[in-house]
Amino acid sequence: MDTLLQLAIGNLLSPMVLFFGLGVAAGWLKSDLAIPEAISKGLSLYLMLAIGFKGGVELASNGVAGTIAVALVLALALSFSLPVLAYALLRTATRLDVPNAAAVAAHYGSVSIVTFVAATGFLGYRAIPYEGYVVAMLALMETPAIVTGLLLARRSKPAGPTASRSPFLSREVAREVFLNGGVVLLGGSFAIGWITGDNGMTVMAPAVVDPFKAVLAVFLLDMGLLVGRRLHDFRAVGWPVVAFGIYMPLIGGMIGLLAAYAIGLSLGGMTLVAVLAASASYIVVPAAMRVSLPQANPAIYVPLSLAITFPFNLIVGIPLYHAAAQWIAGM
Amino acid sequence: MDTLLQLAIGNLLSPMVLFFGLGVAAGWLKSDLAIPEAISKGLSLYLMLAIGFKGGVELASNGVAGTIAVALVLALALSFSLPVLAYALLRTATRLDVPNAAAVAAHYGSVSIVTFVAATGFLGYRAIPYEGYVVAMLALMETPAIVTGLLLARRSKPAGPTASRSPFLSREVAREVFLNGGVVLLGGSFAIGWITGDNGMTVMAPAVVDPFKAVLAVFLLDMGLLVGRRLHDFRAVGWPVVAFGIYMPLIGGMIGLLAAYAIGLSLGGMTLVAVLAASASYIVVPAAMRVSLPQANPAIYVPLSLAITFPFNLIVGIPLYHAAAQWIAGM
Amino acid sequence: MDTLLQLAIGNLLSPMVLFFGLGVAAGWLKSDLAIPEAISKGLSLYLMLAIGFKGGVELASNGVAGTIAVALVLALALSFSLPVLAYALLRTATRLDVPNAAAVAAHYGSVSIVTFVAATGFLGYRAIPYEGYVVAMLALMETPAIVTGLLLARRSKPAGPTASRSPFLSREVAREVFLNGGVVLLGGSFAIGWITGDNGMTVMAPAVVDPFKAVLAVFLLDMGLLVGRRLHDFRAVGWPVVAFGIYMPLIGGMIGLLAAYAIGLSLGGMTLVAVLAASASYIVVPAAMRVSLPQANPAIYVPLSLAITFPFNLIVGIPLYHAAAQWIAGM
Amino acid sequence: MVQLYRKKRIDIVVEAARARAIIEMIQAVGAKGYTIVPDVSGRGNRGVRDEGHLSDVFRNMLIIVIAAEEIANLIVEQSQPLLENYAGIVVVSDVEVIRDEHF
Amino acid sequence: MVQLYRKKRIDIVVEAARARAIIEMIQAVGAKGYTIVPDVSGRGNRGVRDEGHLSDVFRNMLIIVIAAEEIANLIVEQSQPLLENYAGIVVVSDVEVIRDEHF
Amino acid sequence: MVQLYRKKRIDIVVEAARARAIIEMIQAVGAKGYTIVPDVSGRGNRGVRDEGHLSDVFRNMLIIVIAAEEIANLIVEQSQPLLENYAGIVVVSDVEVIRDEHF
Ligand SMILES: Nc1ncnc2c1ncn2[C@@H]1O[C@H](COP(=O)(O)O)[C@@H](O)[C@H]1O
Ligand SMILES: Nc1ncnc2c1ncn2[C@@H]1O[C@H](COP(=O)(O)O)[C@@H](O)[C@H]1O
Ligand SMILES: Nc1ncnc2c1ncn2[C@@H]1O[C@H](COP(=O)(O)O)[C@@H](O)[C@H]1O
Ligand code: NA
Ligand code: NA
Ligand code: NA
Repeated sequence: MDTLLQLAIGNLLSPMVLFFGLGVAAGWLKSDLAIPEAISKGLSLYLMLAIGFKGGVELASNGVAGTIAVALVLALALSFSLPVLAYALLRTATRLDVPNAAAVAAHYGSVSIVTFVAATGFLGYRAIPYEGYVVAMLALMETPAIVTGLLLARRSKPAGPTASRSPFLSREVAREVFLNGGVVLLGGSFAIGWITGDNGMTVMAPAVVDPFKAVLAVFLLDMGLLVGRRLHDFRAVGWPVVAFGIYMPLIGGMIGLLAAYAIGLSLGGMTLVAVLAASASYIVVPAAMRVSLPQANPAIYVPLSLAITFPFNLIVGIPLYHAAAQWIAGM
Repeated sequence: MDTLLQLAIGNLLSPMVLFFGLGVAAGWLKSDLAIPEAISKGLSLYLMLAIGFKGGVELASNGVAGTIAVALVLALALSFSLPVLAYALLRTATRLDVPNAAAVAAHYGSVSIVTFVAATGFLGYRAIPYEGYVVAMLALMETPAIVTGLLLARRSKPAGPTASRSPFLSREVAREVFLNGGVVLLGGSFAIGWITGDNGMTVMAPAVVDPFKAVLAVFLLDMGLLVGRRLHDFRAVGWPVVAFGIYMPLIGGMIGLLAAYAIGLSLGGMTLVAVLAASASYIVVPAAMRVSLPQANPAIYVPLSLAITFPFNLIVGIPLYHAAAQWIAGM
Repeated sequence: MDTLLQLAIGNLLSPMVLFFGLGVAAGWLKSDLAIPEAISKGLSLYLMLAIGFKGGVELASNGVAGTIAVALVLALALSFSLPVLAYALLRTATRLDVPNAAAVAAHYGSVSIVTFVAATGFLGYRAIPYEGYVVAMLALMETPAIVTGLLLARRSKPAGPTASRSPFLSREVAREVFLNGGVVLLGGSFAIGWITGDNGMTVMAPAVVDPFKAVLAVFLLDMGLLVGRRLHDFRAVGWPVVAFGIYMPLIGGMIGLLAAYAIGLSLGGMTLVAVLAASASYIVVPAAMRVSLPQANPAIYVPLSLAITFPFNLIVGIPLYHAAAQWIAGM
Repeated sequence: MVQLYRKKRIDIVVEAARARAIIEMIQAVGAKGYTIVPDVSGRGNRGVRDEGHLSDVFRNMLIIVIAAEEIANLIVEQSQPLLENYAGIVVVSDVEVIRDEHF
Repeated sequence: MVQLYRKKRIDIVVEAARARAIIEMIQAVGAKGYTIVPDVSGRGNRGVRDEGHLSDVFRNMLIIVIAAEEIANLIVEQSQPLLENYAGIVVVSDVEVIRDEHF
Repeated sequence: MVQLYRKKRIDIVVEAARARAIIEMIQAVGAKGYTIVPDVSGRGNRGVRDEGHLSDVFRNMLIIVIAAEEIANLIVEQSQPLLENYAGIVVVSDVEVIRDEHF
């Protein structure tokens, strides 16, 4: 069992985190280093396809245990309920109004795929296995939080005649929730991995396994550039909200950890579920909120989940949740 | 020798076809899953470069047999003549007017590179070898059909004074025919593979061999998205024309198969020539037709070759032509 | 020891140079073959990241010799001083006015990363090792020449009242010089390679080592397309300037070679430093010149370094400098 | 000389998240066509909008409509409630076109 | 104040396959320049045109020309036969520019 | 009917290397916003400009500003020295907008 310090240093000195740091520095200093948007989107699709496919193959080769149904229900429960906690904290500890608090809350019930992928990289580096179906949990956790967020937002009085126009879950948002590109690709690749199993893996491995960590490192460079450019948006967000972006993942992570422990996941699985609960969406939920909760300000929720919670989880959170999982598992 | 059923199921459960199906489903359900256009073009350039290079290296290591010249003449003959048959069928069995029938016919004399590549993937999965120079046949078959299509279109009376303006083969179309990007890349990579042989392969293999099938699977996901979004265009096309999109590949495939058998190709080679004859272009020929036969409606020929013939060949055609090739070879 | 002829032929028949030739031919013939810009930029970022990372790992495993500081000083000295020589030649042998001569001169003090990478491919093909820190020299040589170029341009009288507005090194140019994306990525990857060493290499190798040469070949195809399309810009440049685009790399290459020999670099290192001194920038310096020396005509300096010096170095220069290095090393 | 007909041109710059609603409105009021420049950045009351990366949340679109005056008026009017809470501007100008029946 | 000169602005939205012919015509009638927005989508008489993928068959381009009135008239006239069988619109408006001789 | 206010629209096509300076000027003279079409090609006095690849040296941008007349005049005037030695044109036209205070 590694000490927390060893874990932290090992994480800090991995190419993944270093490339992220390079990106942050370059973005912060306004270097003109930029990865073309198409490449960046392509890399992110690659990560979803690869992580989904590998999860499916893993599930196929290890068989479906009884735990899986429980785990999937847990995932849904976490995504639906975490925003309630987040909302309560935000309304208590910050000055955000109802729509903004609801919108931010929705982000923290959902997940960040890249944080998850970075955590699998962290585990892979240490040869720690995890249950393949955790990937299915990831897919399931992406969107339920959006529904909770919108329900929470209803608490504000609809202002004026236009409010009546937008139904609770418009067709557009429903599509965002159920047919979101990320969810479809992740879930679909998972299913294909499950169906084709090891035969499929023979075909896909040279692309989805071998270069996976290196692609992740390059993607993190790009994430770093984005984060670095948004670091100055901090001030607009306000310190109480920034603080929320740090303690909410800690709280969420611990809840996820205990829940995962309760249903009997392995060390790797516990770490990953903690990461899922701790991480916040910065692609899917912002898009859904912009369409269905336009009163909420994207200049608050995007920098918060992208420029604060994401780096925090990547650098501090992952080794921390893992150390906590080791500690619980070792009890 | 596999039974047709085994072949069909094996094909259906390959990652390639499953990713294609995922794409079709996502596109049909209007998911916002989308692969950036630049990535999609990049993947298609990759497939052409890889298939061309591998064909050239194969030719270099197996030497130039006497058959090759015969095979190349056969390729030209097929591409020039198949549109005549297609045109006759269309004018008999559908209500398409002269320019539209001629435009559609041109597509079926030309080829679909992705269908060809998928067929090589199908063969590779079963470790069935094929003659390297079939790739040269592919390159040669892309464009002659355009010339035949334009000749067939001349049968319609030029209407009005503007008709006289467009010469038969304008400079623009001639360039499309002879210097089309796909043809140049395919032919050029083939030549480079031939020249550099096994030395070249050592350099290129980690990119063009190892991840090839996985890249193909991702590309087919993208093709599926396109097809899924175009599935509703069916109705505009009309059922007699849709039917043509199914029986024409069967007829073309059988002609290709017999011709390949006649010149003595191997089992793999026969399958691939059948696929070439059966498949229809959906990139090169549409672009050429739009420039030189503007009276023909792209909303007919693009969905027909892309949303009907392409999936039919991918899912049903390839295993079917292969089974037929086995049957003929076994006689 | 290979003869010059063998080296030249081996270089000519490598997939890298052949794909470049294919691109030149296709571009020159106005084929519509085109690699999407995002892919092209992505490939170039890949090459910088890979070459930087590998250089850093190499340095980590071989340790820091005393030579390294000397080498870095040499790099700076070459980049600062070569433009002075280039400027003198241009003002003597061509009709370029002060700003144009200064702008062109700046390009030849800087370097072409792709030429450098092609040279490492050339050495790799022959299993000739080189010092990892040559990559750091590359990074250091990119931008000092810009400063010299701007100083040389000061020799022309500022014309009119607007001239006073642009300070010598504007904030924009300073950022271009010090925080240029290429420099940051190259230097950053170098540092990450150095820090993570062999552990890092295990993670990154499947992406940055295995497919490296193949990616380079594809990138050279794209470079060829650009060059081919610009070949006709020759005439606008004028023959005396075109001649400069050939003899300046020969002169620079020899200076680089002797300097590298003087500080005791290996055969591979000497070849690479010669290539650095011989090559001319066609991305970083043009962008900087356009901002800070707008009187100079980009239709002169871009085709000169891109369409003349770059192909010359790629095809003739690299084997030539290597042969010369062998000769000197063998003395 | 070709006969020209007077029409209105409406340029709408709007954040991507709202573009679909605007386009549906344009069609609903009877405009016969529109053109979209899919990827523009900009600055307005709501600050800089140019973060194309990651999501469309900070991206604008430019929608151009040529229409008869009555339809143009409808578009202008109905765009107002749709733009509440969203970044966007609406600009009207006079243009001439050739085929009257086409617009 | 800077002196302004009246010119015509012509916006042509046309399918990509026809753009080359239109641009050749613009130069042939003597316009001194043009600007191209390479990738626009849209809807008109010929239905939705926005399938950028795969081929340019369903893609539009926007071509902008600033020219003196006589040249603008020529462009409008000569664009008509060129647009037969192709998706495309031509829109004319009044603009002012600074350097007269430049256009 | 919605009340419309007369403004000026300024279209500036300029090489990418100069866009930053132009935008800084636009803000300095007090325009409340602008829109950028980031990637246009074209032809003018300085020849064809469409080599997007490799560097921005041969790429244009289109900048659109809606502003009150006085500010528009300032933009036109101050654009002139900034465009010396650079490829670029400035085009002014009349437009109408809804919210007066917004521009
Ligand atoms: N004065 C203006 N001129 C041109 N474009 C503008 C102007 N004001 C706003 N815009 C565009 O409209 C978008 C939304 O503006 P706003 O709602 O004011 O934030 C901005 O991001 C710009 O792209
Ligand atoms: N009324 C309109 N307003 C703006 N753009 C239009 C309009 N009608 C057509 N267009 C554009 O012109 C293209 C061709 O139109 P059409 O020839 O009518 O199909 C369409 O795809 C649109 O991009
Ligand atoms: N007459 C014109 N109409 C439309 N755009 C033009 C015109 N003249 C120039 N441009 C655009 O402005 C850019 C710079 O023009 P110039 O400074 O004349 O080279 C060109 O590359 C075109 O994009
Ligand atoms: Na979460
Ligand atoms: Na065919
Ligand atoms: Na140099």
